[in-house]
Amino acid sequence: MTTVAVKPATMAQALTRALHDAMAADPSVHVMGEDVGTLGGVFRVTDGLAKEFGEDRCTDTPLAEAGILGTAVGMAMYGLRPVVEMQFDAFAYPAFEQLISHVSRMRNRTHGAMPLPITIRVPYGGGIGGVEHHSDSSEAYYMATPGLHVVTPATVADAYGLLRAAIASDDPVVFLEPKRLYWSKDSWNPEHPTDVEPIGRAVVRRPGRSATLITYGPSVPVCLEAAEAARAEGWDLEVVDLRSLVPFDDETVAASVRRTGRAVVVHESGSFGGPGGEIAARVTERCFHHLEAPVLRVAGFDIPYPPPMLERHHLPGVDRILDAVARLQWEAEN
Amino acid sequence: MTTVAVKPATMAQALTRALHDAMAADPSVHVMGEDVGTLGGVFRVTDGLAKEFGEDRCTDTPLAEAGILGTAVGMAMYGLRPVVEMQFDAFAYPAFEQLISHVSRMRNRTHGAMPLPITIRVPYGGGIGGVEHHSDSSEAYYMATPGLHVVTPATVADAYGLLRAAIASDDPVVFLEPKRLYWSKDSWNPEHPTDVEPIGRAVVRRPGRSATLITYGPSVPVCLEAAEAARAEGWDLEVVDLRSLVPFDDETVAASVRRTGRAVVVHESGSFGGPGGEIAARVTERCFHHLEAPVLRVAGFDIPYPPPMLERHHLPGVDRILDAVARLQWEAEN
Amino acid sequence: MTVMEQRGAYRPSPPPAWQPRTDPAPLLPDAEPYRVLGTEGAAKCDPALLRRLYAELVRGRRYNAQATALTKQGRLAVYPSSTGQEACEVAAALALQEQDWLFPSYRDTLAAVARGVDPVQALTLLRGDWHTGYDPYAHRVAPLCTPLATQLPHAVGLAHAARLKGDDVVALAMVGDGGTSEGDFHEALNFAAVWQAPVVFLVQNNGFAISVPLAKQTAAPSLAHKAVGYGMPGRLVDGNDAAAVHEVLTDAVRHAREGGGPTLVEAITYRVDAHTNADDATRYRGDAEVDAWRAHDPIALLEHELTERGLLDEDGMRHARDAAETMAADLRERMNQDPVLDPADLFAHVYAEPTPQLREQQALLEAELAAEQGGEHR
Amino acid sequence: MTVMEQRGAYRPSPPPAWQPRTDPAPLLPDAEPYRVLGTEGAAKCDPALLRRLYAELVRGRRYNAQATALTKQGRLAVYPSSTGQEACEVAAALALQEQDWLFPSYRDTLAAVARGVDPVQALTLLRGDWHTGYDPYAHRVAPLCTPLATQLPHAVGLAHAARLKGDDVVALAMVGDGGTSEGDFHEALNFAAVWQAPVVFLVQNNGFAISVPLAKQTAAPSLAHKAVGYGMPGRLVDGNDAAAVHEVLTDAVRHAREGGGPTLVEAITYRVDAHTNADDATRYRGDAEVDAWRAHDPIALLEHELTERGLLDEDGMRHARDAAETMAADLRERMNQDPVLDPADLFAHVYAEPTPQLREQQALLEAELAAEQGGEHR
Ligand SMILES: Cc1ncc(C[n+]2csc(CCOP(=O)(O)OP(=O)(O)O)c2C)c(N)n1
Ligand SMILES: Cc1ncc(C[n+]2csc(CCOP(=O)(O)OP(=O)(O)O)c2C)c(N)n1
Ligand SMILES: [Mg+2]
Ligand SMILES: [Mg+2]
Repeated sequence: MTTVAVKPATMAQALTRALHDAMAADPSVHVMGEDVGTLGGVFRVTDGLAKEFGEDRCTDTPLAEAGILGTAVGMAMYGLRPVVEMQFDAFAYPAFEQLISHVSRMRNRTHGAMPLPITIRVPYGGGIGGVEHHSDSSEAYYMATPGLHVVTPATVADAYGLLRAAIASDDPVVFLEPKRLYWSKDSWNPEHPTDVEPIGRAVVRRPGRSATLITYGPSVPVCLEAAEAARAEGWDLEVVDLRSLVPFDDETVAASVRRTGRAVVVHESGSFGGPGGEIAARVTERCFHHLEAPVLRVAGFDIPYPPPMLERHHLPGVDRILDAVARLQWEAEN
Repeated sequence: MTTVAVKPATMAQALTRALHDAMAADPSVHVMGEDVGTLGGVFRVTDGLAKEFGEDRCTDTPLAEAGILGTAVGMAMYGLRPVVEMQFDAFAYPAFEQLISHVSRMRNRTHGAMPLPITIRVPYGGGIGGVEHHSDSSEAYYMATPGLHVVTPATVADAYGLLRAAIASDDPVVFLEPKRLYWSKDSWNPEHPTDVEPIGRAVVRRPGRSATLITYGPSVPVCLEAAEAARAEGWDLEVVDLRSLVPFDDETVAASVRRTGRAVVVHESGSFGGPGGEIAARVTERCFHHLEAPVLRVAGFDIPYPPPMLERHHLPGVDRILDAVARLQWEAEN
Repeated sequence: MTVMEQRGAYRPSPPPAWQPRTDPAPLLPDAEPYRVLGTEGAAKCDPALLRRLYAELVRGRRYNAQATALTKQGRLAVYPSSTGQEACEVAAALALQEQDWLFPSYRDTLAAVARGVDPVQALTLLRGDWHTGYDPYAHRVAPLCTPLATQLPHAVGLAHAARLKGDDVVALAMVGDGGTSEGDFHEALNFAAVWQAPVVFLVQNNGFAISVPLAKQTAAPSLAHKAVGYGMPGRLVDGNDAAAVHEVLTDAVRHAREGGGPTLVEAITYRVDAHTNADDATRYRGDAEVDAWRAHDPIALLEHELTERGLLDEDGMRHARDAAETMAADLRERMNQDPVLDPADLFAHVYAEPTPQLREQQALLEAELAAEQGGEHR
Repeated sequence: MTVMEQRGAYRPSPPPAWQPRTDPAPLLPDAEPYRVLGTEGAAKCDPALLRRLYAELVRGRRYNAQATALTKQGRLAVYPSSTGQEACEVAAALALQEQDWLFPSYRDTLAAVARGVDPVQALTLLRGDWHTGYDPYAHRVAPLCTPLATQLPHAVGLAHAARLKGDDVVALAMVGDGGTSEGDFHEALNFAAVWQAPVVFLVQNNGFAISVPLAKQTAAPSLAHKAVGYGMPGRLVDGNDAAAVHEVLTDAVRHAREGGGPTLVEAITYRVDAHTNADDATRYRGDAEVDAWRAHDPIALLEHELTERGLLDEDGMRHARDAAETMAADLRERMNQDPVLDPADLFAHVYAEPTPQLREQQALLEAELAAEQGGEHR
C-alpha cells in the first residue's frame, strides 16, 4: 500500500486502514457515500481510497441518503459488499425506510435466499461543537430494528478490528463511529493490525469490585476517567465496554454485575427509550438477586441535542457518573 | 352533523367522531394523507369528512409520506393544526427525517417561537393478517425521539378522548391506533362523548393485588383476558393501561407496582430495544425495594413481523403472559 | 477579495462553466402514446411474438381471475389484481433476456409469473405463509415490493453492480403512477442517470393510487416528462397495446444493454378491478370510465389484430384458453392444499446465525409449542 | 370478464382518459441562462433598484468576509460563506414583499439578513449559543435549515395554508444543486404543483456539493429542466447577474401571487470560497476554475453596469462601502461579546410544558450547577 498513511495512530486512521485492507483483500468491497471519493470524506476516513482503488470502488454518490442505501441494497443483491458512509448521524434518517423495510429484513423476507452484507458507517454523538443535526446519538433506532447488527468501537484497535468484522459479516451492520474519538490516539501498530474482533463480545476495560459501569463508544473514556476519580471516594469501579449493542453480550455483562452487585449504564443518547433502559432491564432480569441497588442510568437528557455552547451540560461527565454511583445505596453495605 | 354516522360503537367510529368534532370546533384543523378524502381512508376513519368539510379541510395528498409530513410542518407554521394520516405503520418510515429532524424539534430549535401542533395518526401493530410491512409496532422509534408525545388508546372512549386531546395539544403527537382494535366495540355513547382525556395519565383497568401487568394499546384486552384466566391459578392481577408512552405516568405505574410487588410489561413490539426495557428499568429504579422479582417482559420476538400464518406465534397471548407471571418468584412469598 | 479588486475585471459573457449538459429535445416523450396495434406499424411485428404475447395475456387474465377467486374462498388474504394491465405485465417479462433482472411492485405478481416464477410461489406473500415465496436468484426476480418505489434504487444498484463486474445484465423496475410521487423514485432515477446504469423504469399509469386519481398525484404533462429532469429519455406508450409496450421496452432494454443508460417508460393503462378485493372502487369512480377502458381491453386489442390478419383462428384461441385453464386448475389445486409451516422459520433467517437472544426466544416458543402439543398448556 | 366477452368490443383509438395534462413547451427553460447586465435589457432596469441591489451586494460581501474572519477568531464555530453568490442571496430577499416568507438553506444567512434578520441573530446557529437565533415570525424567515432540502416541503405547506386562508402570501425556498438530489426536493415540487401553491423554488447551482461537482450530481440538461416533470415552469438565470436574478424571481413571485402556481428557478453561480472554513477546496478543484468565476463577480458585474451608465460614481461606491463597514464594525463588536447562556433553556422548549421526566432532569442539572457554584463538586 502506498497512498494510505502508514502510521495510523488515531481512530480515524485505523478506520481508513480497515477500509483499505478490506478493499485490498476482497474486490467485492465497495465504499460509497457523499464526498467519500476525491475529498476522502468530511472526516477523512476514506482518504486515499478512491486514488488507490479507483472511483468505481470508492464512489462519490449524488446527495441522497435513501438513494445511497437503496442502491447499496441492489449492489449487495448482486454480490458486492457495499460500505456506505452516512455523513452525519442525523443525515441517516432519510434512509430509514430503506434501512428498516429492506436492509434489516431482506434475508428474512426471502427465507434466507438474499442476505445483504452491507456495512453502514455512521459518525455519531456529540462533544465536537457541531451545529444542530450533527451530534445525534441515534443508536436506539438501530437497536429496535431486528435484523441489524449494531457495533461501536471505543478504542483505536477496536475501530480496526470491528470494522473489518463488520465488512466481513454476511449481515447488515450499522457501524457507529464516535465522532469525538476520531482523533483519539493509541499506540496501535498499523503494520500489525489487531486480529479481526468477533462481533458480539463485550470487554472489561477496567476490572473493579465495587460496581460496574456499563458503557460503549464515546462514553468509554469518560467512564474510565470516572473510575479513576472514584478511587478517591473509595470505589473500585469495573468498566465494561459493550462494543456490540446487537447482538448483546449478556454473559460478560451479567457476570460483571453479579460480581459487583451494582451497576450504572452510561451513554450519551437520551435516557427515555434509549439503550440504557434495555440494558438495565436485561441486567436486572439476570442478576436480580445479586443487585444491592437498582441499575441506574446516566445518559443525555431527553431533549434535542443542545447547541455547542450548552452541550457540556448535556453530556454525561465524570461528576454525573460519580453522583449516580453514590446513589447505589451503599448504606445497605454496612 | 349530518354525514358522519351517529351511532359510533367501534373504535374506528369513535376516531371518526373525534376528527369530526375537532374539525367542527376549530377551523384550523385539517386532515391530510393518502386516500383520506373521497375514500375515507383505508380503515374508513376519515369517512365523510371531505364531504362535510370540503377537500381543502380533508385532503387526498400525493403518495409521499415525507411530503405529507413536511407540508404539514409548513401548514402548522402558518397556524393550522394538521392531522396527518400515515396509511400503515411501516409507511411512516419515509417521513422519519421530517419527524425527527423537524417535527420533534421545531419548537426547541426556535427557542419556543415556532410550536408545531401536528397530530400524526399511525395505524400500528399486527393481528390482522396483513402482508409484510403492514403490521409493525414502531413505538420504540417514537419514544426515543424527544419532543414528541406518543399516545395510544385501548378503548373506544379513550380513542375519542385522546384523539381530541392530541389535536388540541400545542405539541406534535404521534397517535398510535391499534389496527386490530379498530372494530372493537363498546357501549360508548357518541351523543355524549367522553370529556377530553388529558395526555400523560395511565389508568388502572383492572385492580388486583398479586402482580401488575403494565401494557397499552392492542395488548390491553389481551392482558385483561389474561387477568381473568389468572384467577384460576390464584393470581389477582392488576392491569395498567399506559395510554400515553410520552409523557410517561410514573406515578400511577409505580404506585401499582409498589402495591403488588411484581410486574410484567406486555407489548407486541419487539423486546430488544422496545418500550418494555424502558418501562422495566424505570419501574425498577422507583420500586426496587418493593419488588419480589425482576420486572419481566412479554413482547413480540426480536424478528421482523411474521407473515400472517405465523403471527399467532409471535403475538403475546394469554398463555405467554401467564407463563411470565408464573416466573415471578412466587416461592419467595412462602 | 474586496469589491475594489474586482473593478475592471468584468467581461460580459455567460458564466464560465455553463453549457447545457445534454440536448433535452431527444429526451422528451412524443405528444401521443406510442401505439402499434391498429396502425401500419403492426404489419412489421413478428407474428410469432404477437401469438406469444396473446397466449401470455390470456393466461395472465386467467391468473388474475383465479387469484381473485381464491381470495373469495379465503385461500389468499388479499390480491391486487392487474386485470386490464396484462399487456404491461407480460411485456415487461418478455422484454428481458435470461440473465436480466425484474423488480416488480406489489401489483406485479403476473410479471413475475410471466418471467417464470412458479404461480403458487408467486402468491406466497398474499397467501401469508411467508413473505417472498420464491428464490429471487432462480429467475432473477426481486421480491414483490410493498413499500412503494423502494425497489427502484435496488434495481439501479444491481444494474450498476453488474456493469461494474462487466456482466451483460439489464434491470427492469416497475412502479405505479402513485409510486412516482415518492422520494425513492426521484433518487433512483437520478442515480441511474448519473451512473448511466443499465436499467429501465416502467411506470404503469393505471389512473389511480388506490382511490387517488392521477390529477391529484401530479400536474405534469405526462409522467414520461419527468425523464428529461434526470437526463434520460422518456417514452410514452399505450399500455394496453401489448405490441407497443413490448417494442418500447425491448428498445429501452437494448439501449441500456448497449451502454446507453436508463430510460423511463410511461405506459398508459387502467386498473379495471378495484385496488384489491378489499377495496370498494365505487366510492371514487363511476362505471362510465371503467366501461370506456374495458372497451380498450389489451386482449381484445391483440385478438382483433391477430384475427384480422389471419394469424389467429378459433382453434388458436381455444388453445390459448385451454392452456390458461390448465394453469388455473393447477393453481387452484395447489392453492387448496394447506401450506406446511414451521415456526422455527421465524428465527432462522433474521441473521446468518441467530443471536443468543433469538436462541432464547426460540427455546421459549418451542417449550410453549411442546406444552400445547402435550395438552399441558392453559 | 372473460376474453370471449371482449371480442368485437375493440375500437382502435387512443386510451380514453389520456391527453397531455398541460402543454410542456412553456414549462421548459430557455437554452441560455437569462442575463440582463451587459445586455440591452439592462437599460430597462429601474436605476433605484440597481443601486439598492448594489448596496446590498457590497454589504453582503462584507458580511461574508466578516463572518469568515470571526471563525478565525474562534467567535463562530463554522461559517458556510456565500461569497460569489451574493446576487442570489440578495435578490431572493428583495423579490419578496413584506408579508411573504423566505425559507433559507444553511448557506443562506445572507438572504435572511437581507430580509431584515438581525446580523448577529442570524449567526446564532453558527456561533452555537442556540439553534435558530431569531424569531421566524418577526421577518417571516424560516430557520436556517441544515438537513438539505427538508425545508422545501415546509415552504409548500406554508404557502398552501396561506392560500387556504385567503392570505396574500408567497413563499420562496432556497436550495443548493446538491439538495436537488434529495427525495424531499421531489416531493416538495410535486406537492406544490398539484396544489398550485404560491411558492418559488430557487436552486443556487454553485457547481459543488461540498466536494462533489455537478456532473456527479445530475445528468440533466439543466436543473431547471426538472420543472416540466412536475408541471411547473423552469427558468434558467445567470446567478451572478443581480438584475437578472431579481427580475426572474420577481416574475415568479408575481406569478405565484396571481394564482399561477409554483416556479423552479435555477441560478447558475459559483461557490468561490471553500464549502466552509473547515473545508480544503484545493483537494477537489483547481485555481483556474475559481479564477474564471472570480472574473464574473456579481459585484463587479453590477458596478460596471452602474458606472458605465453614470448611475454610480466614486462617492456612491464609497458610500456603499462605508455602510458595509459600519455593519461589519457593529457585527464585530456585538459578536465579541460573550452570549449569555441559561442552561434552563435546555428544558424549556422541548414541549409546551416540560414533562415530569424533564422536570426531574432539570432538577438534577440545577443541583449539579449549584454544587459546582458552591465548589462542592468533585
Ligand atoms: C411507502 C408506501 N406508502 C403507502 C403504501 C400503501 N399503498 C399500497 S398501494 C397504494 C397505491 C399505489 O398506487 P400506484 O403506485 O399507482 O400503484 P397501483 O396500485 O395503481 O398499481 C398505497 C398508497 C405503500 N404500500 N407504501
Ligand atoms: C440530508 C443531508 N445530508 C447531508 C448533509 C451534509 N451536507 C451539508 S452541506 C452539503 C452539500 C450541499 O451542497 P448543495 O446542496 O449544493 O449546497 P451548497 O453547499 O453548495 O450551498 C452536505 C452533503 C446535510 N446537511 N443534510
Ligand atoms: Mg396506479
Ligand atoms: Mg452547491
